[in-house]
Formats: sequence, C-alpha cells, structure tokens
Amino acid sequence: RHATGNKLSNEAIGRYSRQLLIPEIGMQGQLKLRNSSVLVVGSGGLGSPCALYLASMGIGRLGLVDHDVVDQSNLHRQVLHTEASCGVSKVVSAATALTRLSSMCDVRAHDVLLDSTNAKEIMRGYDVVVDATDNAATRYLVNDACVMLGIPLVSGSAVRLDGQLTVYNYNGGPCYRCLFPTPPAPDATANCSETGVLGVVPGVIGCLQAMEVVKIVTERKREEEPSLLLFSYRSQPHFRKIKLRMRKPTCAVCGDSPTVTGLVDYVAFCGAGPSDN
Amino acid sequence: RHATGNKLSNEAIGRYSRQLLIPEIGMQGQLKLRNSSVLVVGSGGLGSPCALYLASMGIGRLGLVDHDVVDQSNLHRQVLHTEASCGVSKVVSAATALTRLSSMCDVRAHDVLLDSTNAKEIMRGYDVVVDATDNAATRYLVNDACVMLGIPLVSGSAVRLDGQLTVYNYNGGPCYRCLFPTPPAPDATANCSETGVLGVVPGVIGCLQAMEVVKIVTERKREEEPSLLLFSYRSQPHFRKIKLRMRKPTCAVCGDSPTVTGLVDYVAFCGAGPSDN
Amino acid sequence: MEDLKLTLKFSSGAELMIKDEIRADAGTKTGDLELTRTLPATTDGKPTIAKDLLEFIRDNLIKDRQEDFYDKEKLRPGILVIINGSDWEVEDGPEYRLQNNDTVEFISTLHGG
Amino acid sequence: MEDLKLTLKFSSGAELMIKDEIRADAGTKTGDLELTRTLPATTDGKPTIAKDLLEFIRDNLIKDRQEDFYDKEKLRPGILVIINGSDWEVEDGPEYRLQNNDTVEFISTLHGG
Ligand SMILES: [Zn+2]
Ligand SMILES: [Zn+2]
Repeated sequence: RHATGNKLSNEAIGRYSRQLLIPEIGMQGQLKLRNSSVLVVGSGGLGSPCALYLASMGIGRLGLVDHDVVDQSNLHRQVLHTEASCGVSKVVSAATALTRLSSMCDVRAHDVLLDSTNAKEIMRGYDVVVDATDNAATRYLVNDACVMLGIPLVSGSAVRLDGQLTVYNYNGGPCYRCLFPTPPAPDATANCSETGVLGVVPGVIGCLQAMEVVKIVTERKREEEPSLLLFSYRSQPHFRKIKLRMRKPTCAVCGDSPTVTGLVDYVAFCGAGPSDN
Repeated sequence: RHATGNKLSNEAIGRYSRQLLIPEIGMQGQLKLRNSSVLVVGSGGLGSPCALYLASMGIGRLGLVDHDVVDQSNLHRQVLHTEASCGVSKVVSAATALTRLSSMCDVRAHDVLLDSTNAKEIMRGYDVVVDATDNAATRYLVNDACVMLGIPLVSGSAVRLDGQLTVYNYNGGPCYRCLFPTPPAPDATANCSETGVLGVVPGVIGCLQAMEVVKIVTERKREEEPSLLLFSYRSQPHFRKIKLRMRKPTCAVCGDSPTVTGLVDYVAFCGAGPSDN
Repeated sequence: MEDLKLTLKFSSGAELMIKDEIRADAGTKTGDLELTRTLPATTDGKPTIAKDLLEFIRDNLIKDRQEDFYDKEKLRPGILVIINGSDWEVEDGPEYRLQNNDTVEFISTLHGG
Repeated sequence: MEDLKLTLKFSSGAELMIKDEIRADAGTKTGDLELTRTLPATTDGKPTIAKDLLEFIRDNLIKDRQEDFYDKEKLRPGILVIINGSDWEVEDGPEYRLQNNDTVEFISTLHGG
C-alpha cells in the first residue's frame, strides 16, 4: 500500500478524490505528496495536528521523533494521544493513531532523544523536516542538521496564547541561526510546562505547519518571500505576517564561510537541554 | 467525572495545569470552560478538529449532530474518524474518539439530520453553537434557530483552498441573514464533494472555531467588533480580517420586526438541501 | 474632476464569475483575481458610487447571465462586497461614493466544511 | 527638525521585560503592550537611528538588568526587532534612520510547542 511511482492506486484515487478536484493540487500534486517523506520532530502539541493532517492528506512516508511518554497534562493540546496511552511512548501512541487514520501512510517511529550523535542519521533522506519541538537546544540542533543536509525546515512554536511559524533554509531565505545567532539565556526561554499554553494554540500552528509542508512539496512555496507568521489569541487581528531577511552571508552555519560545520553540544551551547523542560 | 460547580477536581487540575498557568485563562477561565455546553453541528472536516480541541481544552458538555456515515473519501480531512469507522455513523465514531481523548467531557451524540422539526429541541440549552456543516440550507436553519434561542453561533466554512470564519448573533453583531438575506442559487453553492477541499483547510478553520468558542465562554470576545476572517492557501498573507456590519434592524429574523418567527422549510428556501451534497 | 483608479479583487470563488479572457490576461486561470480599472469620477452628472461600479462590472467583466450579477438594485446572493477592508454596509453600501485608489473586493460565501 | 513620534510594541513575551508601572499605565498587566514615545530627530548631532531607540528603551523602559537588553551593540538574544512590519535586517538594522510615525516592535522568539 506504500506505493511510489507515477500512478495512484484506485483506492488512493477514491480516498483523495476531494483533493484531486482542486486544480492547484490535482493528480500531480497528490503524487508529489505520496512520493514525499516528511520528518516531524516532536509528537506533542504541534506534532499532533501536524502529523494528523500530513498523514490524512496523503504524505507517503512520515517519520516521528520523540523520546517522551504521554502524560495526562499533555492531553489538553496533544490530541493525537489518548488517556489510555498515558505512560506510553509518544511516538508509539502517535504511530498507532496515525495508522488507524491512514494505513496508506508509512509511519516510522523513532523513540529516541534527538541529539548531535544521531540527528543526521535520522534526518537524512527526508524531503522536509518539521520542527515541532519544545526547547531551544533541539531547535538549534534541528536547524544546523537541516542546513548541513540541505533540507527545508518548517518551524513552529507555541507558548501561552502566542504562536510563530517560519520556513527556514529554503529558497535563499534565512536559517534559524541567521535570525538568532546567539541562544537566549536559559532563564529567558519560556516553555509550555512552566508558563502554560492554551490547547488550541499549537493546534492552529501545527495545522499551518502541515500546510507549509504541502506548499513546499507541491512547489508553490517557491513563489513566496521569507516571512514569519505571528499568531496570538490576544491580538487583533489574530494573524500578522512579517517580512524576513534573506540568508545571511555571515551566518555561522549557512553563511559563505561557516564556522559551524558539524553538530555541536547544543545543551552546553544553550545552557539548558530538552530534559530541563 | 462530569462535575459542575465552582471547583475543579484534583484530576482536572493536573490535566489542565498548562492552561491554569495562563493569566487570561486561569482557574476562573477553566471553570467557565468546564461549566459550558457547546453544540457542534457537523462531524466532518470542520467538526473534527473543532470538537477535538473543545474536548481537549475542557469544555464540560459537547453535543454532536450529524446524520451521515464515515466514508473513505472523508478521511483526508475528517481526522477524528478512522478507516475502521468507515460505514459507521459519524457522531458515533466521533464520540468514541473524543471519549478516548477525554473521559471528562460529557459527549452527547445526535445521529439525526437536523431540520426544522427537531433543531430547536436539540439546540436549546447550549451556551454556544458551532456551525460546522456543509450546505446552505442547514446554515440558514442553524442561524435562525440560534437567533430564536438567543445562542451565539460560531460559523466556519471551507471549500477548495479557502476558508471563512465569523461569529454571528453575538454582542450586537449580525446574524447570517443580516449578511446574506437571500439564499444563493443552488448551482452556485460549491461544496466539498463537488469542488474538493484540501484536508488542512477545514483543519485550520475548525481549530479557529474552537478558539472563538473559548473567547466567547471566557467573555474575552465581548471586547471585539464583528468581523469575518478570510483564509486562503492561495493568498499572501494567508489571513485577512474584514470588519463587518452590526445587526441589521431590517433583518427578517434578528431585526426589529422579524418576519421569520419560526423555523421554515430550508430545503425549499435554498432550492437544495443537505442530501443534495 | 479626475478619473478614479480602482483595484478590483475577486476571490473565494467569486473569480469564477469573470470572463475567461480577463482571467487569462491577469495570469491567474485558477486562484484569486486582481484587476485595475479606471472609472470616471462622475456618472450621469453625479459622483460615481458603488452601484455604478457594479453596473460597470456587470457590463464589462461578468462571464454569463450578467443580469444575475446585478440587476434592479439587487446583487447576486452570496456575494459579499468589501470596500477597503470593510463590509460595504459599514460604508454606505451601494450608495458609497468611490474614491481614487479604492480597493473593492468581491468574495463568495462558502458553504462547505 | 521635528521630533519623532514612535509607536513601540512588545509582544510574545517581550512585554515582560518592561517596567511594571509602565505596563500598568498602559492598562495591560497581561498581554501585548503598545506605547507611544517621542524621541528627538537628532542624537549627538546625527539623525536618530534604531540603535539610539534601543538605548532609550534600555534606559527608560526595561525593568531590570538593563544592560542585558542592549549593551555594546548587542541586543538581547531571542528578541526580534520589527520596523513597520519588516524584520529590521531588511531595513538597515541598528543603523536604520528612524522616521516620524514609525512602528517598532519587539517580539520574543518562542521555543515551546
Ligand atoms: Zn543561517
Ligand atoms: Zn440578522
């Protein structure tokens, strides 16, 4: 059922018929989705809706990375999981749910903590990587690995009532380090366990991450300039688009003369790691 | 477990701890969510994400109305359902999934076609109604019943690559008929089965519908003027907010001298009904 | 008086009402349509209003069944008119006096979900 | 030369850097903060630039550890500066020559998910 090539099965034609009807997607677009592989790093608040819609829309291969287990306090936003999966590995819980929704999606679960020793090996070969993580150290790690492997990075984040969305390392645009060359002080990096988050905020951002993946895979994204989408429950309007700089020639990782040419110790670099959240 | 009153159980405090940390929600907001009842009309592309997040965030009672059964061609956007539920009633499939996610949410499934004979009876008593339907006749029906019962209506729609979101019948703002007094010609009302829809488009709108419900229930919405949110995969920026008129004194249903004072035959009024989709 | 340069936009399905050759000229056979048109500042000796623009669009841009778009003061049901980012009823509706550089948008209400 | 009237916005957590009394005055103890401030059009005989605004904010608005906000040409990590809707690096960054009625925003990058 995990076919590739230039033809959809009759079953797939029935299943994706509502997307085949859209001129901007159509058979060509649906085949591109089917022949793509996407790695979603993090199976939490952002990863839940993002992976759900990537699987439902017909992405052929979906990788999931997370080292955490489902906790009751996750369920207000991590809607891929269930009460019964509390205590179970998040990627196992997520893969089960995704396969229930679509057996056509080849889901690969990596129940590990992504770090500088395994990141490139896990990420290599994917067409797009989605950053759905929850800490600065992993965000720098995923960014640097994407630059080194030449993979576009769809990065989302959500804290309290606010969300942000950017595509990095794509089409001459910036990488995460072009924007944020220096990591923030550890005490300044608010995360969801300390400062909270309203469940639907990562829901909105995660859906939009899935949409950005579709735009990249179907090549529509080529026409757009680098931008940052700001979302807030608190602001009116709720959404604003900010024009971003292009790639910085002086960037330490994606610049003309990079000084960071291999993955480093990101926990030391940021002064805090994934397990401090 | 379906408690009401002015105290959260210890289990609920653990479960919603990340929302209790947000000043704009906090204990008071979480109690308001827990003491609220929301009816989601339609368990399809919009109803799936909307009901998921309403249940996950802690809405106390959630009603679902749909008369349809799950079809394979729904699964690219109706992510609450599964391959195993193909052929099963959508509200039964949805209630099963929602209860798996949160046993704290009291889910009531109405496996019926909402029409002028049963709408008021089903809708009465809910604090907010979500229009997650897919046809004009049901949209007029739900609107008119909301006006007659005095219930705010969170209305979303999605076709092809576009979505729209408005809150009707709230805080001096318009109802659906204030904006659209005359139903469109039947051949002009594109729906998802005929013209298609990209899975994540109702995903985005459904999440935003859940957010509007939270804003209404926590009373934050009071501060806002009537508006229409336009979303498109195709446009840059993807989101735009349009300022809307206030309630029209001449409106046939919510106006000063309404001419429509009971529910009518909406299939005849629109020239097409829910089953023509 | 000077002419009025107007930006006209059609989206959410309203673009499908426009003549194919106009959509092809605009380079968007599928998707949102944006056009620029110039109207005289006065119509029949009076300042040009939104109603005059609707008649102009009906007579020049609409593909078929032109009278369904706007006739006898009635706009086609399910179309929302947006002037400079606001529902036209927030402005004066059909009586709104058009200004140079105004943006007037037409969107179809969507029923699907 | 006239003074520069600037709109300053702080959001996504950047508002937490601002003095409590200023946030209380603005009526937003929680949530996005919007302030209006007037700066002279010239600083030390030269046109006022973004860098001068950062020093003004550091010296007048920031709650504690002012030097962490901006010192020795370095802005606090994780803060993005947005001038009239664009990343300030699209404009000239710290050297950007401020104009009357500019809007300058400060947002915190978010790491959660
Ligand atoms: Zn870079
Ligand atoms: Zn009305």
